[in-house]
Amino acid sequence: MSTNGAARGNYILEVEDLYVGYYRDLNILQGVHMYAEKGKITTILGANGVGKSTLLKAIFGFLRPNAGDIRLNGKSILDTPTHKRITLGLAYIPQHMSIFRWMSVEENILLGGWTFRHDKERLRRKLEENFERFPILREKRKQPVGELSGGQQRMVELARTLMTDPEVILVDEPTAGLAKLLKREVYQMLRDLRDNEGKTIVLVDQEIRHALRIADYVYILDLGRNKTEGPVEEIVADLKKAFWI
Amino acid sequence: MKFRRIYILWALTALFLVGLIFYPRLVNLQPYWVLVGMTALFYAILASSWSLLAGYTGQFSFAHMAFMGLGTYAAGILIRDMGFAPWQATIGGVLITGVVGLIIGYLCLRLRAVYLALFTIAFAEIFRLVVKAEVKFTGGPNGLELPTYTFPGWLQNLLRTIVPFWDANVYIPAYYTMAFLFVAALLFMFLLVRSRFGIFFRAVREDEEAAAALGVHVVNTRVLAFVVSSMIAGFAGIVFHHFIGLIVPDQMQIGRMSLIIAMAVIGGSQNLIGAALGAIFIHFSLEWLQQIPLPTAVLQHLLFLNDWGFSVDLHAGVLRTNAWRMVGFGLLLMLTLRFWQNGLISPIIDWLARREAVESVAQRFQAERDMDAVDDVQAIGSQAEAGNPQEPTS
Amino acid sequence: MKRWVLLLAVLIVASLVLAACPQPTPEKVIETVVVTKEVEKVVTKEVEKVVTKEIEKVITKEVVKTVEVTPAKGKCAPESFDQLGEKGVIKIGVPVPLSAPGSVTGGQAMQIAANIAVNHINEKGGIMGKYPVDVVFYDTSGLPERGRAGAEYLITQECVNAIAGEYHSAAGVQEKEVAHQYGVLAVFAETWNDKITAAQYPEVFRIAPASSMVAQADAKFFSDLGVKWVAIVAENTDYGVPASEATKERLGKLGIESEIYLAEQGTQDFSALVSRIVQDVQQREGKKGVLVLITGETSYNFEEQAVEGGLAPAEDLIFVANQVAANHTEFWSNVPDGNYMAFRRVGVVPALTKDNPVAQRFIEDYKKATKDPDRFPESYAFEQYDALMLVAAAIEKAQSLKTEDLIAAMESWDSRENGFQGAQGIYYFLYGTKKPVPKDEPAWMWHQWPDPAILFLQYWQEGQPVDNACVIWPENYRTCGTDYIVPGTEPPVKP
Amino acid sequence: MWPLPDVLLHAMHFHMWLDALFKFQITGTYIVRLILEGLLIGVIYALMALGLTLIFSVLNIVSFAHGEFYMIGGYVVYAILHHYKGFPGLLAIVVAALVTFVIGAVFERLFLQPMAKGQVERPSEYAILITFGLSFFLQFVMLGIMGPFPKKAPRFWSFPKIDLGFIRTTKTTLFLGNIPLSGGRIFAAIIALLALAAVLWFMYRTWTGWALQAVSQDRNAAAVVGINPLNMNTLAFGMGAMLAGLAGAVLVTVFSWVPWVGVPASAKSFVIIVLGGMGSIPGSLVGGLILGVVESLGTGLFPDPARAQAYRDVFGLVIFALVLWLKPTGLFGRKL
Repeated sequence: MSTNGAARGNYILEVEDLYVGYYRDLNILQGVHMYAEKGKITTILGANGVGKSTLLKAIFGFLRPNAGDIRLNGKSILDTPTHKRITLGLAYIPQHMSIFRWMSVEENILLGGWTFRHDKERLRRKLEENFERFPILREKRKQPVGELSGGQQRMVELARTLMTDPEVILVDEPTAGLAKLLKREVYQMLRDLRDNEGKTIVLVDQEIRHALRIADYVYILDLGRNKTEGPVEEIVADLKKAFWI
Repeated sequence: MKFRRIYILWALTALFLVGLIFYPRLVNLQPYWVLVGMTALFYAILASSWSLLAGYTGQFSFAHMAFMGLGTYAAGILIRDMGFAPWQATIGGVLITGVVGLIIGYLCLRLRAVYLALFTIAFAEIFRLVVKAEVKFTGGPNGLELPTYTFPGWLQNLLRTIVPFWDANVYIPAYYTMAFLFVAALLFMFLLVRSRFGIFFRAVREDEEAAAALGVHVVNTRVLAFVVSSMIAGFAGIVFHHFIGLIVPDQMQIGRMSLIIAMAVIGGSQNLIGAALGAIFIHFSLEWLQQIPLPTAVLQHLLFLNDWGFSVDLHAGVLRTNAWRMVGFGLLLMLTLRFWQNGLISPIIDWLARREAVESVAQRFQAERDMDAVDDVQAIGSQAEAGNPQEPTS
Repeated sequence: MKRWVLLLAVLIVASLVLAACPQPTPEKVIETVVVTKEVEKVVTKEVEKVVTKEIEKVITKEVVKTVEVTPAKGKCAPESFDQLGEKGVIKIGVPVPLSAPGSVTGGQAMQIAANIAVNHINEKGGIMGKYPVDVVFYDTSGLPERGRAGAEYLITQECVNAIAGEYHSAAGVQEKEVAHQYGVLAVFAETWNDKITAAQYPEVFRIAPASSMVAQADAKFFSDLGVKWVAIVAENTDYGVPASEATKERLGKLGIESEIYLAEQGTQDFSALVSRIVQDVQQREGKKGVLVLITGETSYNFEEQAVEGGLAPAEDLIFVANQVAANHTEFWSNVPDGNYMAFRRVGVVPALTKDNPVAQRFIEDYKKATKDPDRFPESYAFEQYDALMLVAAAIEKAQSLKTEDLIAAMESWDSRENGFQGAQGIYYFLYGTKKPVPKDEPAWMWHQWPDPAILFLQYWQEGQPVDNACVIWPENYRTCGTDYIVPGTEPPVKP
Repeated sequence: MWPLPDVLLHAMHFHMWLDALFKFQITGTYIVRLILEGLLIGVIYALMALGLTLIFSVLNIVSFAHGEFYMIGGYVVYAILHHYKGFPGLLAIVVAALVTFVIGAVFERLFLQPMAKGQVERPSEYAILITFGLSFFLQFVMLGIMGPFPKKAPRFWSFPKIDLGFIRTTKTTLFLGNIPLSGGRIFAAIIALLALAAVLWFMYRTWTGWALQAVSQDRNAAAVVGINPLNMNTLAFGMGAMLAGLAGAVLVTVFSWVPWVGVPASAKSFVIIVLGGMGSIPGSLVGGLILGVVESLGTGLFPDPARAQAYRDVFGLVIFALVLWLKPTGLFGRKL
């Protein structure tokens, strides 16, 4: 267990000694730390209910920590309200599909640019970028999102998230409830984001195989505390030892 | 022997019962105040039976007054058209209320809290309008007359010996009948919520599916609460209006219903006794607050408001507060809801009645519920402001 | 389980305490009662001579009566002027509706009128020059239960010597019972229900018309104008339903067909009802009539929507608006196209108050009090004022505060010549305790003022003040030379 | 023996129903007239219900105080026109809309925001009771301020004289053939249509409208894209109140105004939103028109004339109860 991971290099998102809970005396996370390196996929693994999602919610501001610090680019963001955090270059894709079912694809994606809605030029440019990234969405731009398939809905969600050009994307179990074929597609999208656009991704997942395949650095949580961490190769080696995979 | 808070509660209960019994004496047998007391008890029964429905099972019925009227009209029509004696009609009226309550209860089963509120408003209004329109059958807006009860001779004599001032004025028998009904109804509801059913009620309210999984028959439990509380309302209405002699459809207006709700909420809708005490408190306050004596200097200043289009109603050094007293209660209702959700009276009762073991279980239960609540999508969305740390809500 | 035992114990103890509570000591009252005059006939038979000797003997018996002395406050009104206390204030109770569901409009107008009456009485120092009057209002909300409570409160708490007022029959019917029970004089101002006086309680008087009287007048009006069919639009209240039925019945007796249309009180939208009436009207032959028995502003709503919906007054359609049409400022701002509407007015019209100084003074003060120079007092305001003036006059006449004396004083006004001059006219009561209602008169004539003016007026110009409107019926009050101003024409001047 | 048949006869009045049925002739013009009248008033109902729909879809609560905003809107116009003679009527309507917006928004901030922040136990029950309390409070405040006398604002608009044969007007009435339509209502309906169009444009064509839609469809996701849901709550409640106030403001010249005028109005709004499907904008439009027509036809065709108008409100409420019971999602389900 290494507590001075801060020495490792160029960190964009730093979480230190975090205590978070839904109830004042009952902390789900008890002194968790997490550091995400720029341009890398940092994956957080752990069993059900150890607080992985809680960590992401805390980072994005849905929950306020009782203690600890969260820094983005070296600055604490604890006092920034949730809906302002997106302007700091942070983005969040929740576990449940978070799209606007009755609005069209185009409107959904445009809403991603809510924070710079008065900048018509930039909106148009980003929309165009997204349609190039996901050509299928251009075809269905006028359709209500509710009518699309699950994978396409994730695509819309991702496109919307990318409107703001976030530096860090927090992704919470992106493939929960998706068909097997689609899962591969989604992970490919995440990989592309890192490789082609240099995004920093914090990925929380249950799908260990897929997640490890694209991860760069791995944290494993156990009951609200850090258990192990390390570059993906080390972790895979450890896991192989432990589980014979 | 160690002093326990519960003793205070018992002392207060005894004091209240003694006060209830001696009330006509306390007000010097003045017919007006005896009548006010009787009416207060009537509202207390309605408020506490409404709290059985709303506070215990979470069904917000706005048709409580309508059920009260339904029973009374049924009894009145049984007497008028079928030649029933008043006491027979009372039983008949209560049974009819029960049957209609059963039907409405079943119809409303699948409805969420808001839809149920809307449905019961619709039912209450339809019933009131129909009663008003069917002049030939119900007497329409003129109301339906009901004969007063006559006690059998032996009972009359017995009551006379127990209550020496039985014949002092016509409202004394009415008051004691109502008081008896009040105690009986509260006792009955109290026993009901302390029994197995009480736990069912709460379970259904907190989480229907979980309750069903535990083997609670959700349908029957909800309907039972609906029927019981409607029947109690009907019973109270029948008895009260037999003594008053007349029921008019305006008695069932939504405005009257909102008064009952205000009474229950300010007293504490989670607690039968709290709701009843709230009703008594509010009814007496409303009577007292009809006019407020103010210093003449203040009154003179108030009169200037009339030039600005206000209607300040003054007479002989007294401010008439017909509208403004209700404004006060409306404000009290909203503040109570916002800051003391359990009402103003019931927390005191709870504090007195609470024992250590119960307390910790309740707290843990609360904690678990709060966690669930936060996972809820809505709660998450609303955390967006992230201004405040999650406050414990207990 | 223990707590239930405790609770039961508490209950038992409480009832025992109650049973043992200081019972009112039965007082032994020794009364000397003259039971009878026993006449003892002693017949002595003497030879050839019968002598009858009557001996009168007064037998005195001691009767021990157990009188329950309870501290109950019954009627507590002072029975004589000495009991009035230092200030010598005579209290009169005024039950009026001041909150929903009662007609607050009526209640407040009556409150204003009552205050004016008090000022007028107290200006000269009060009754008999030294006993000022104070009125005690009670808000009855127009509900029977509140009416009952109100009468109880006024009689037993405020110790009023009389009750004068009330707007709603529903409450009034209950109040009359309480007044009778305690034996307190009650003068009802605006309760039309026949039952109020039909019960024939000695304490109860009424200066408003009984609804049967109004219905009779309506029917006569239509019959005199040769109408063949009448649409009666009534509000669904304790006033509208019986009134519409009574009118229908009386119209039937005069050979006129009619149809009742009830509307929920406070209805705003009458469009469908208007269409329906238009449809019915078009199917009838001959002269038609529309009678509006909706009170208050709701009637303006109906009247305006009727005109807009094509149910306007015409040569063969006589449109009788509700009596609130007499408040011409409100009428014209709400029903701008209501010219040629007729309306019934119970109570006086301005033209009839010109020679009456009492009325003039009241009208002036009423306009001042309502801060509305155009507001002619409504009939209930007149009645409330007069009810209080009547009570005051009765006390003055009786020189006593005893109810029996007051009733006697009221009944002493027994004919028009021998009546009491009020703002509305001369008050008198034909039948009462001394002169029972004859068989051929309806029971409600008991203590009933027999001639409240029931007039029919008609506007003919838009924005016309009510003072200019023509009285078209009955003939003896007529101010223009016609019984109906055909729409589009000017009325001929009265010859 | 119990006189049971008597009771039944009493209850049903069969003879009266049958009598009336045979006496009454129904013509085509009559039906058309009833339907037109129903549509006219239905547009205004729709405006009122649209506000309730908006509140429901964004805040997920039913406001029981909706009718009171309607009442306040009317009173504001009345007070302005009464105190400042010659004040332009349309401007008064705008002021009324602003006033109701502010009252609604302030109430939302003070009493509903704690609920959205999760500081309140049992939020759904709290929402019912707190809005009910608000309705109680506002009614009596206005009773205290305005007094109980009915008020009616003067009409500030009249028809130009037109005569085109089929269409002709008098000062107050528009005649289509021989069907008269009330001028005041036509004016109110035109304003209502303009307001409806404005709201639709706002909801579907502006960023704030999209944000409102977004919050109503997924609060969580709205927060993720940077929309502050709490502000949207306030805006939605304020707008909902404003729409009700607007309906009141245009109707105060048609109907007379008392402090409890909002009670039937809110009952009608409930009927409409349940009929159209809770939270559906097209649903509330269609629901409003349906309710208007049903009430009109019901009153016009009810067999017994004496009770036709008395039952007017019942027709809507019966539909309401049936829809709630049989198809709680309404005609349009949930779609904004």
